[in-house]
Amino acid sequence: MTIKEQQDNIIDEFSFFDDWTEKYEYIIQMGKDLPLIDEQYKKDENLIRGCQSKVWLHADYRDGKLYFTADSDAVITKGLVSMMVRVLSGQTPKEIASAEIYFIDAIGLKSHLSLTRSNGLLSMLKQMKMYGMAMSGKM
Amino acid sequence: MTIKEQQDNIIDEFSFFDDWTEKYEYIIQMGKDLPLIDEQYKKDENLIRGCQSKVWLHADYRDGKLYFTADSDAVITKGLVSMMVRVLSGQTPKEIASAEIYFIDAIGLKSHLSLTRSNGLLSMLKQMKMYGMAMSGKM
Amino acid sequence: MNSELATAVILDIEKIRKDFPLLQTKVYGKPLVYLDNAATTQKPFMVLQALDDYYARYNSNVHRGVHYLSQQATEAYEVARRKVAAYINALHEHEIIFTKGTTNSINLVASSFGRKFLKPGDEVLISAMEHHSNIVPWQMICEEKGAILKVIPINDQGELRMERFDELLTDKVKIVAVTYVSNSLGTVNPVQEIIQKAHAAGIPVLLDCAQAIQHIPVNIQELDADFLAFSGHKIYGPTGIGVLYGKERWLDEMPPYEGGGDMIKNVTFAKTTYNELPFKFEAGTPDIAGSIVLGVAIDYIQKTGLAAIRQTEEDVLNYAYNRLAAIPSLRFIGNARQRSGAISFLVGNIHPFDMGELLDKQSIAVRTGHHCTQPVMDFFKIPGTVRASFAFYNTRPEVDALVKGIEKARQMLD
Amino acid sequence: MNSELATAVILDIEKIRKDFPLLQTKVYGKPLVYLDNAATTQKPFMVLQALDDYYARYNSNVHRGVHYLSQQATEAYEVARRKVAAYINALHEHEIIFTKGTTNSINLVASSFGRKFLKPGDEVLISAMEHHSNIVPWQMICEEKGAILKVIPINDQGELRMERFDELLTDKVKIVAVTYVSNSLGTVNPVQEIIQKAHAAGIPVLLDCAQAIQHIPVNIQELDADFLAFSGHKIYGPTGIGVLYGKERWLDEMPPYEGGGDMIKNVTFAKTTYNELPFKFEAGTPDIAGSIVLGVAIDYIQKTGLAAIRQTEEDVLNYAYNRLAAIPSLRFIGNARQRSGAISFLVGNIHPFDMGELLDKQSIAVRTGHHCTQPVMDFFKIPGTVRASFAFYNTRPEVDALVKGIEKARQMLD
Ligand SMILES: Cc1ncc(COP(=O)(O)O)c(C=O)c1O
Ligand SMILES: Cc1ncc(COP(=O)(O)O)c(C=O)c1O
Repeated sequence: MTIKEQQDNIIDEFSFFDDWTEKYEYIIQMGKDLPLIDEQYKKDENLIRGCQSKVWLHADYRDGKLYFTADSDAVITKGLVSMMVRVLSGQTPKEIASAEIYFIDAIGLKSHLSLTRSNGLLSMLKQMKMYGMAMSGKM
Repeated sequence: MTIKEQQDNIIDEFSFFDDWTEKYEYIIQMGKDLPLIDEQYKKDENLIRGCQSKVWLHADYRDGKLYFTADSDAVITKGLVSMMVRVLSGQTPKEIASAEIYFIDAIGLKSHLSLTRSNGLLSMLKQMKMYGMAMSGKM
Repeated sequence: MNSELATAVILDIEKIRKDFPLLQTKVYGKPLVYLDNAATTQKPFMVLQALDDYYARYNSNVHRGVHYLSQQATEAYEVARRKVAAYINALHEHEIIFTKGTTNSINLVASSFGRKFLKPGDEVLISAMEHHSNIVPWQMICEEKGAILKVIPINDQGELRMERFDELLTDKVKIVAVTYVSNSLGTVNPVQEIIQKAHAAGIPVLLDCAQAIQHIPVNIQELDADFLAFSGHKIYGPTGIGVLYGKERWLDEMPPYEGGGDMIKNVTFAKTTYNELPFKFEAGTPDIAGSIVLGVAIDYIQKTGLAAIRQTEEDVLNYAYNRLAAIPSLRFIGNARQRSGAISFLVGNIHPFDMGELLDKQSIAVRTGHHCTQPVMDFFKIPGTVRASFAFYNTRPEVDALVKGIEKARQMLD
Repeated sequence: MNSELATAVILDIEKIRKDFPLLQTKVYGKPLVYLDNAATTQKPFMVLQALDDYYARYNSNVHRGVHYLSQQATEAYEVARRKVAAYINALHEHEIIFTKGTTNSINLVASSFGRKFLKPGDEVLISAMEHHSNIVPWQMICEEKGAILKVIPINDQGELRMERFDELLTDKVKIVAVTYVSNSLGTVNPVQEIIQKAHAAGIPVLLDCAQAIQHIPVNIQELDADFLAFSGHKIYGPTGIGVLYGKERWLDEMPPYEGGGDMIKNVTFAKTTYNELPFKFEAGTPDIAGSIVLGVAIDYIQKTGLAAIRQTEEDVLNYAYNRLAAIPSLRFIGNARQRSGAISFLVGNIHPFDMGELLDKQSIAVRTGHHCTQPVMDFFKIPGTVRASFAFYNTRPEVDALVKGIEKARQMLD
């Protein structure tokens, strides 16, 4: 699936929710479901410090593709992080580097990618794109 | 004449003027009439530097009274300076130190004694009162 | 919390709320519950009107103008200074310096006092509950001057450990800089005692009043603090304006902070002489509108009555404290005997950011995070807190909404 | 004066004037003739409305808030930064720092750049026509660092002596700081040439654009200046807000100026790390309303068109110059070939203060005095000048009123 298809799927899933409660409960569930990152990678060098919540991000490069695992100390952020991983993980560096991420906005969580810098999600996206750029030799 | 009487006289004189032009022409005339200060006293130590115009002030103490001479480089200020000298010169230090100067305000030239500090008149008044205080041993 | 003011009348809050246009706002279709007053306060209509009035009727540059508008603006600007002086009962008007805000005021003192009085090995004494704005400026000047920053620790209640203060107050200390009220813990510090002890040792004290000036009567001559800083936007006035009060004797001795128009008497390339107070510390065109309108915000407070404001706030604060205390697994961060303005808490293992977001969705505005007091968070080993902070326009039903909102968020997150 | 813009259309001034509430004011019962625009400009209705709108609808502290209002305010604040960046065509948004005004911007650079790059014996090169705000900050840092302030002299026309500039531009010079347009003489300086020559020698240039930004299109990438400073209140925006543009590479290298909230990444008592640009230089709660509304003032200019504004101003300025030149015994102070905004003059032996006062009584607002450029007054050996300064809302009949007013004052004073 392309990055675009992944995002459109998520937007589809969210279109079934009637109110913010259901939407957030879903995100929270996603946040709780799985530890997204191997404990050994949950170290300071993988830490992306936002103003409010922490995000850990680990990248693996295999067969021309980037695979991400991640985690956060805030559960809503973690839910969003897991969606971000779902969208970008397993894509080529080039696609990641040039990806336009619109699903956060579309599902009504714009502030997480806005200038308020109140959590680590924006920084995480930047970091993912950095990996993408680095690996596709664009930097 | 007391300081109060001198001020009331000036206010009386000004009450005859119908418009600002006549009033200012009178002040300008007073400003032009006489060199108010002996050239030898027009030196830096007697200079009161306002933000806009300069004022020179010289004080003589004789027979328990203070006598002022003064000058300014701006003619309207000079007119006001000459009125200020008329009001305060020849009075006792004590009376000068405690004098309430209201005629400038009453004849509609309030800004010259206000916080705009745009000329030397306010500083001159302060300096005159300083002399008064110094001489009446109040300081 | 305090009860000394039991005599003052509680305000008619519904009437008061009509004075504040923003409080009528809806967020996500529901009435806004604004509990972020420690970050910034809302403005009464009088303040908006005064801003408009200034720009529509007498906007002009101050101090150097002979023309009518300039005189009007200058007069209004200096009247504002007098209002501030009267509000804190300063001895002299020229002890009031208009700045950009608390941060700017403290930087001015740290830089200017520090440059004049700090030598290598000297100490600056602050506390563990200071806002970054009362930490970083001192770190910067200490580093420059080779001086050392010392810190009065806090206890588990979030109170200053005064026995440690006594020990730290050696003759190496050149200035004490502490906050009157903590913005993240709500603690009211024993500033009277701090000032008395510091003065007994000949040491001046700066009070950060950013969270005090809108809640507690501050009489600077009684308190006898040497410097005092606050922000206009936290006291119902505009953003971009603040106040530094400094005792004449210190301000006279201190070198100017910034150079430019208005702060000089005479400029030549060979030698520049500085203007007298307060202008020596007000370089450049000041925030004329901001200063005038801060004066109007103070008028509003005076009209309403600070005693009544305080009583009203105590009432809602006590109510909030008691209702929050009843929420299972809620723990307060900061539990000082003397509290003002803010209540910080955490619920179970819920991340404050998650709580804040779910409260926001219920149109309740609280602040989450470290509140620019990271060392406090480090002390309590927490990532941040949820902070509800109150003004006299907050109501008991708003507290009820907060409690209900927390319960809902807890159910969703647990 | 300039004529390169002859293609732009002259604005319909009567229509424009309706946008400015203050221009409808009467002074002493007569319509105000406001010719003090170099001191501060009047504000269009849009600006007043945006101020009101901010405080009534979304006033909130920025950057750290999760709640709706805080996000709105933050968004609007950052949009304002983008508008400023676009207005001067900055490469990066984060090269725009919001300050209190030109004076504050220049002090920031003098202090922060100076602390990092100035050593004893180094030189700072300014000009003889600088505003005190571009003199005193450099005097202060030079004194602190043992550096030397050098001055490009002016000629009798009030123009920079560029041959002397070439000589003064030695490799001792660490920074050149000059004004684009002189506020007391109206001279437009050859800043392109200055920047090119300085850069050829590897020396950065600060441009004081306080009197340029509202009159002349400034494309920072073309000009290639390293720093640029201006004030909101001189460009139809509010008091208390200003801008510093700095090239990323310099801002990155410079230490922070003030410490406090928002400018840090991490604070412990042991070590504090600073935030990235632009926040590193924006300590404390910024002037949120001021910044947003400065953005709206820029919208107003963009909507009106800077080319049309300039053309309109040139027209009234030329007309004023010619009419004033015809007044017997009037002499211009500053007679540069390139002029913008202001005309300074003296009439016979009349003290400028006397002239200013009698013009004020005729409801004509001009500025008199040294205009914070004392060295210029010393050069011309005069106590000050009378300065009429123009905006695009000034009309030819206003110029006629000025000329008539001068004539009347001359008769009274002579
Ligand atoms: C050329 C110039 N530079 C600097 C300034 C200082 O601007 P502000 O007072 O807004 O800081 C002015 C304003 O008078 C100016 O004209
Ligand atoms: C205790 C305290 N000090 C200082 C500040 C800084 O104030 P400002 O950001 O208005 O400069 C604040 C504001 O959050 C505060 O609460």
